[in-house]
Amino acid sequence: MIYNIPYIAVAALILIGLYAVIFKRNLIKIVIGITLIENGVNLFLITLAFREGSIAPIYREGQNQIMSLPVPHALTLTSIVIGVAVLALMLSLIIHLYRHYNTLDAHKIGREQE
Amino acid sequence: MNIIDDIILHSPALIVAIPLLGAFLTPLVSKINDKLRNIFVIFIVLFTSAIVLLLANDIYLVCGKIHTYVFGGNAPITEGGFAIRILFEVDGLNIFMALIATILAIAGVIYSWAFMKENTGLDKYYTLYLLMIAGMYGMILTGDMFNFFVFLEITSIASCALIAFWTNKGKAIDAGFKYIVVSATGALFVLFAIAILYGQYNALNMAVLASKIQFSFLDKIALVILISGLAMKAGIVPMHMWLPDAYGRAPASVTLILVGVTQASLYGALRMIFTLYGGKLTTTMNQIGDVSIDLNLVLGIFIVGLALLTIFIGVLMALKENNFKRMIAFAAVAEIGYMILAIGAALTTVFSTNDAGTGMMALKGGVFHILNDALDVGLLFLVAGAIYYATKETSLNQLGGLARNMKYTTIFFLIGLLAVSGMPPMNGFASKLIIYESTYQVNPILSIIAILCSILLLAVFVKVFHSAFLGPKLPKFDNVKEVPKSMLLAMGIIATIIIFIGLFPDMVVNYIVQPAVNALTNNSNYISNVIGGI
Amino acid sequence: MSGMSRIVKTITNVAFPIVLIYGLYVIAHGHLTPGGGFQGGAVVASGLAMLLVAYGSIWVIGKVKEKQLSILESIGAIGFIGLAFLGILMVFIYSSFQGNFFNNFLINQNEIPLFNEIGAGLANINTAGVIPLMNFAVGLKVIAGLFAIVLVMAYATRIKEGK
Amino acid sequence: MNKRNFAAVIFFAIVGAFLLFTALMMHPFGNFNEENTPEMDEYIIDNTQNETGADNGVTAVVFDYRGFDTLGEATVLFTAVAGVILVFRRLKK
Repeated sequence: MIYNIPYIAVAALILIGLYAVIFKRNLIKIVIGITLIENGVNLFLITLAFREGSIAPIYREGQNQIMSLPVPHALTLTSIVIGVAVLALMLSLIIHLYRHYNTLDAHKIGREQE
Repeated sequence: MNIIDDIILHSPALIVAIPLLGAFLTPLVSKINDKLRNIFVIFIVLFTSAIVLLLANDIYLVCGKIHTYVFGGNAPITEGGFAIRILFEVDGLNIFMALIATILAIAGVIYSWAFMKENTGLDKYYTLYLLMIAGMYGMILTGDMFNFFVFLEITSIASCALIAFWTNKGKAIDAGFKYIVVSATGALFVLFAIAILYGQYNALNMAVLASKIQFSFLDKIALVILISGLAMKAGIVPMHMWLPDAYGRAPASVTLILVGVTQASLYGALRMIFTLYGGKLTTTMNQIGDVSIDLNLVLGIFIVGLALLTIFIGVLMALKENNFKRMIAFAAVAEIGYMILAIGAALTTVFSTNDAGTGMMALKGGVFHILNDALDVGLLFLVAGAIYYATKETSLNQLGGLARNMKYTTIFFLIGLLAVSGMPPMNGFASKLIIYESTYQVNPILSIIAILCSILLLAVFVKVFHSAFLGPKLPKFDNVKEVPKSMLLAMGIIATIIIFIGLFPDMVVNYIVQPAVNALTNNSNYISNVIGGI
Repeated sequence: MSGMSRIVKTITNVAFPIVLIYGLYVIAHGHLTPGGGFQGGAVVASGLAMLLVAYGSIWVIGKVKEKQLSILESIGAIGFIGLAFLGILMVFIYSSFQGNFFNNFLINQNEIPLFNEIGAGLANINTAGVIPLMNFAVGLKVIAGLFAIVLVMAYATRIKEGK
Repeated sequence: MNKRNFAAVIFFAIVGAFLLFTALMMHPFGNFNEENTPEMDEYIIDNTQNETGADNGVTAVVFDYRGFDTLGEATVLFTAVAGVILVFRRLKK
C-alpha cells in the first residue's frame, strides 16, 4: 500500500483535472484542468521510471550505480513539449473568444448567435 | 530502377517525412511567390501520393506481405526480443487507410487553390495543411504506441488551428476550442493507457506488446481507456458534440482532411482492439461469479449499442438541422455509426468457431464503408463549400434554384447524395449492402434499423436537393457563377472514384478490402513479422 | 504591455547574458550532462521572455518580427529533418554508410572525424555522432518557436489594451 | 441540464474508479521483481555508450533510439507556432 501512494497522487491529479474540465464553466479553468490531467499523466510516466536506489541514467566516471529507466524520461520530455504546444494554442483561442464575446463563461458563449 | 527500389525500401519513412519537410519549407517558399507556394504544396502532395502508390503496389503484389521499416537501425528487434527503436509496420489495413488519406489529400490541396484564394495567412494555412496530412499518414502507418500518440497530437493541434481559420467569426473559434479540449483530453487518455501498458510489459511496440499481453485486469482498464480516448476523437455518440461544430465551421477543404483524421482515429481503435488485444479476446472467458462471459461478446454488444445510438442521433439531428454544412456533419456522424455497427457485429461473431464467416463479412463491410464514407461525406462537404464560395450563404432556407447556374456542382451533389444514402449505382450501396446482410445474420433488428435510418438519410438529402438546387431561380442568385476549375477538378476526382467503386465493387473488395480484413483478423502474422526476426 | 521600471531593466540587462550562456551550455552539453536541445532552448527562450516583460512587446517587436522568428524556426526544423534524411542519403556519398532514416551515421566510423568517438564517462565532447548536431538544430527551433509564441501573444494582448 | 449533469457524474465516477484500480494494482513504486524486469530499458542502459556514443542515456533515447518521436515533438511545437501566428494574423490584406 505504501508503495502505491505515488500512483494515488497520479489518480488524484487526473481526477481533479477531469473535474475541472467537466463541471467548470470558466474557459481558463477548463484549460487549467487539462494541464492538471497532463501533469498527472506525466507524473505517472516519470513514476514508472524510478527504481529504488537508482541515479539518473547518465554515465559518470567511476560510478557504477544502478540507473533509473531512460525511456520514460524521454517520453515525459516529449509529452511536456506537446503540452506546451496545446496550452499555447488554447490560450490564444481564449484571447480571441474573450474579444468576441466579452465573457469567459462557456454556457454564455454557447448561447450567443454568431 | 535502382532508385525506385530504394524509394520503396524507405517509403514508410518518406511518406511521413516528405510532407513534414514540405511543411518546414513552406514558410521559406512563400517568401518568394504565392503561386510558386501553391505549386510547391501540390507537388509535395503528389510526390507523397506517388510513393504511397508504389508502396501499395509492392504490398498488394505479394499476398499478406508486411513492409517493416526501422528508424535508425537495421534489425527490428535486438537480441532478447526488445523493439527499442520505432518501427513502422505497413500491412494491408495500413496501406488501405493510406490510400484513403491520399485521395483526400490530393482533392483537398487542389480544392484549396481557388477556395482559399481571397484569404490572408495562406502560408500558415498551407503549412498547417501539410502538417495535418503528415500527421494523418503518421497515425495510419505507425507501429509504435507512443509514436501514435505524437501524431495524434500533431493532427489535433494542426486541425484545431485550421478550424478556427476564419477568426472574424466567434463561432469558428468556439468550435476550434471545443475540438482542442475534447481531443487533448482524448489524447491524454490514450497516453495514460499507453503508460499503463508500458509499466506492465516494458514495451511500446505494438507487435511486441501484442505478443506479451496477458489480459489481466489492468489490461482491460487500459483497453477501455484507450477505446474511450479514441472514440472521443472519432466522434462516437456520447462524445459527438464537437463534431458538427468543427465540421460545420471549418473551411470545406479542411473539413475534408478532418474526415480523414476521424477515420484515422477509428483505424487506431480497430488496430488496438484487433491487433493488440485480438489474440486474447478469442480465448479469454471472464468469470464473474458463477457465470462465464465471452469478453468479445460484451465488447461487441456494447459497441453495437453505441453504434445504434450514433446512427439514430446523427439522422435525427440531420433532419432538423438548417445549416448546410452542419447537416452534412450530422450525416457524417450517422455514417460513422454504420462503420462501428459493422465492427461491433463483427466482434460478436468473428472469434467464435462456428460463425466466423458472418463476422468476416461484417468486418469487410465495415472496412469497405470507411473508404466509401470518406469519399461520400468528403464530396458533400466540398459541394457545400462550393455553394458557400458562390453564394456566401450557408442557411438552407435562403438557398434555391442553384441548379440553373451551377450545373456541375449540382451533378456532383446528386452523386454524393445517392452515394451517402446507399442508392444502387454508387459505392455507398455496395458497402451498406454487405453491412445489412451481415448484421441481419447477427440480429435482424439491427439491419432493419440500419435500413430505416438510411432511408431517412435519403429523405433528408432529397429535401435539401429540392430546396437548394431545384425550384425557381431566385433573383438574388442571378449573377451566381459556376465555381472555378480547380474546385470542380477536386470534386470531379472524388466523384469519379465514387462511380468507379460503385460500378466495380467486387474488384475493390477483392484487391483492397480483403487484404485489410485479413490483416485485421490475423494478428499472429503481424506479431511474427517482428518477433520472428527477419 | 509597455516596459517596466528602470530597476527591472537594469537587472534584466545583467541577468540576460547569464541566462543565455547557461542555456547555450545546456544545449551544447546535451549528450554529456542532463539537458539537451529542448531544455536549453526553453532556458534561452525564458530569458528572452524576461526581456519581453522588462522592455515591453512594442520595443521588442521593433527589433524582431515574428515572421523572422518563424523563418528561423523553419531553418532549425529543416536542419533537424535534414540530419535525419542524411541517414539515408549518406549511402550516395560513402557506400559504407548504409542506413535508414534517423541513422546515426557519424558514430563508429573513421572517415569523418566529427563527433565520432564513443563516450566513456569522461565528458569528452567529441562523441555521440549526430546527437550534438541535432541538439543544436532543435535548440534553435525551440528558442525561435517559444519566443515567437510569447511575442505574438504579448503583442496581440497589447492591441486590446490600447483600445 | 440536470440529465446532462447526471451523465457527467456517472462518467466521472467510472473514470475515477478506473484510476483508483490502476493506482492500487500497478507494481509497487520503485520495486521491480523477476516478473517485470525492465529488460528493454536495461538493454538501453547497457548499450547506450557503444551504440550511440552518448553518455546521457536520456538524450540517446530522445535523439537516437526514438528520434522519430522527437521529430514529431519538434513538429508539434512548429505546428503550435504556426497555429498561434495564424490565429493572430491580420484578416484584411
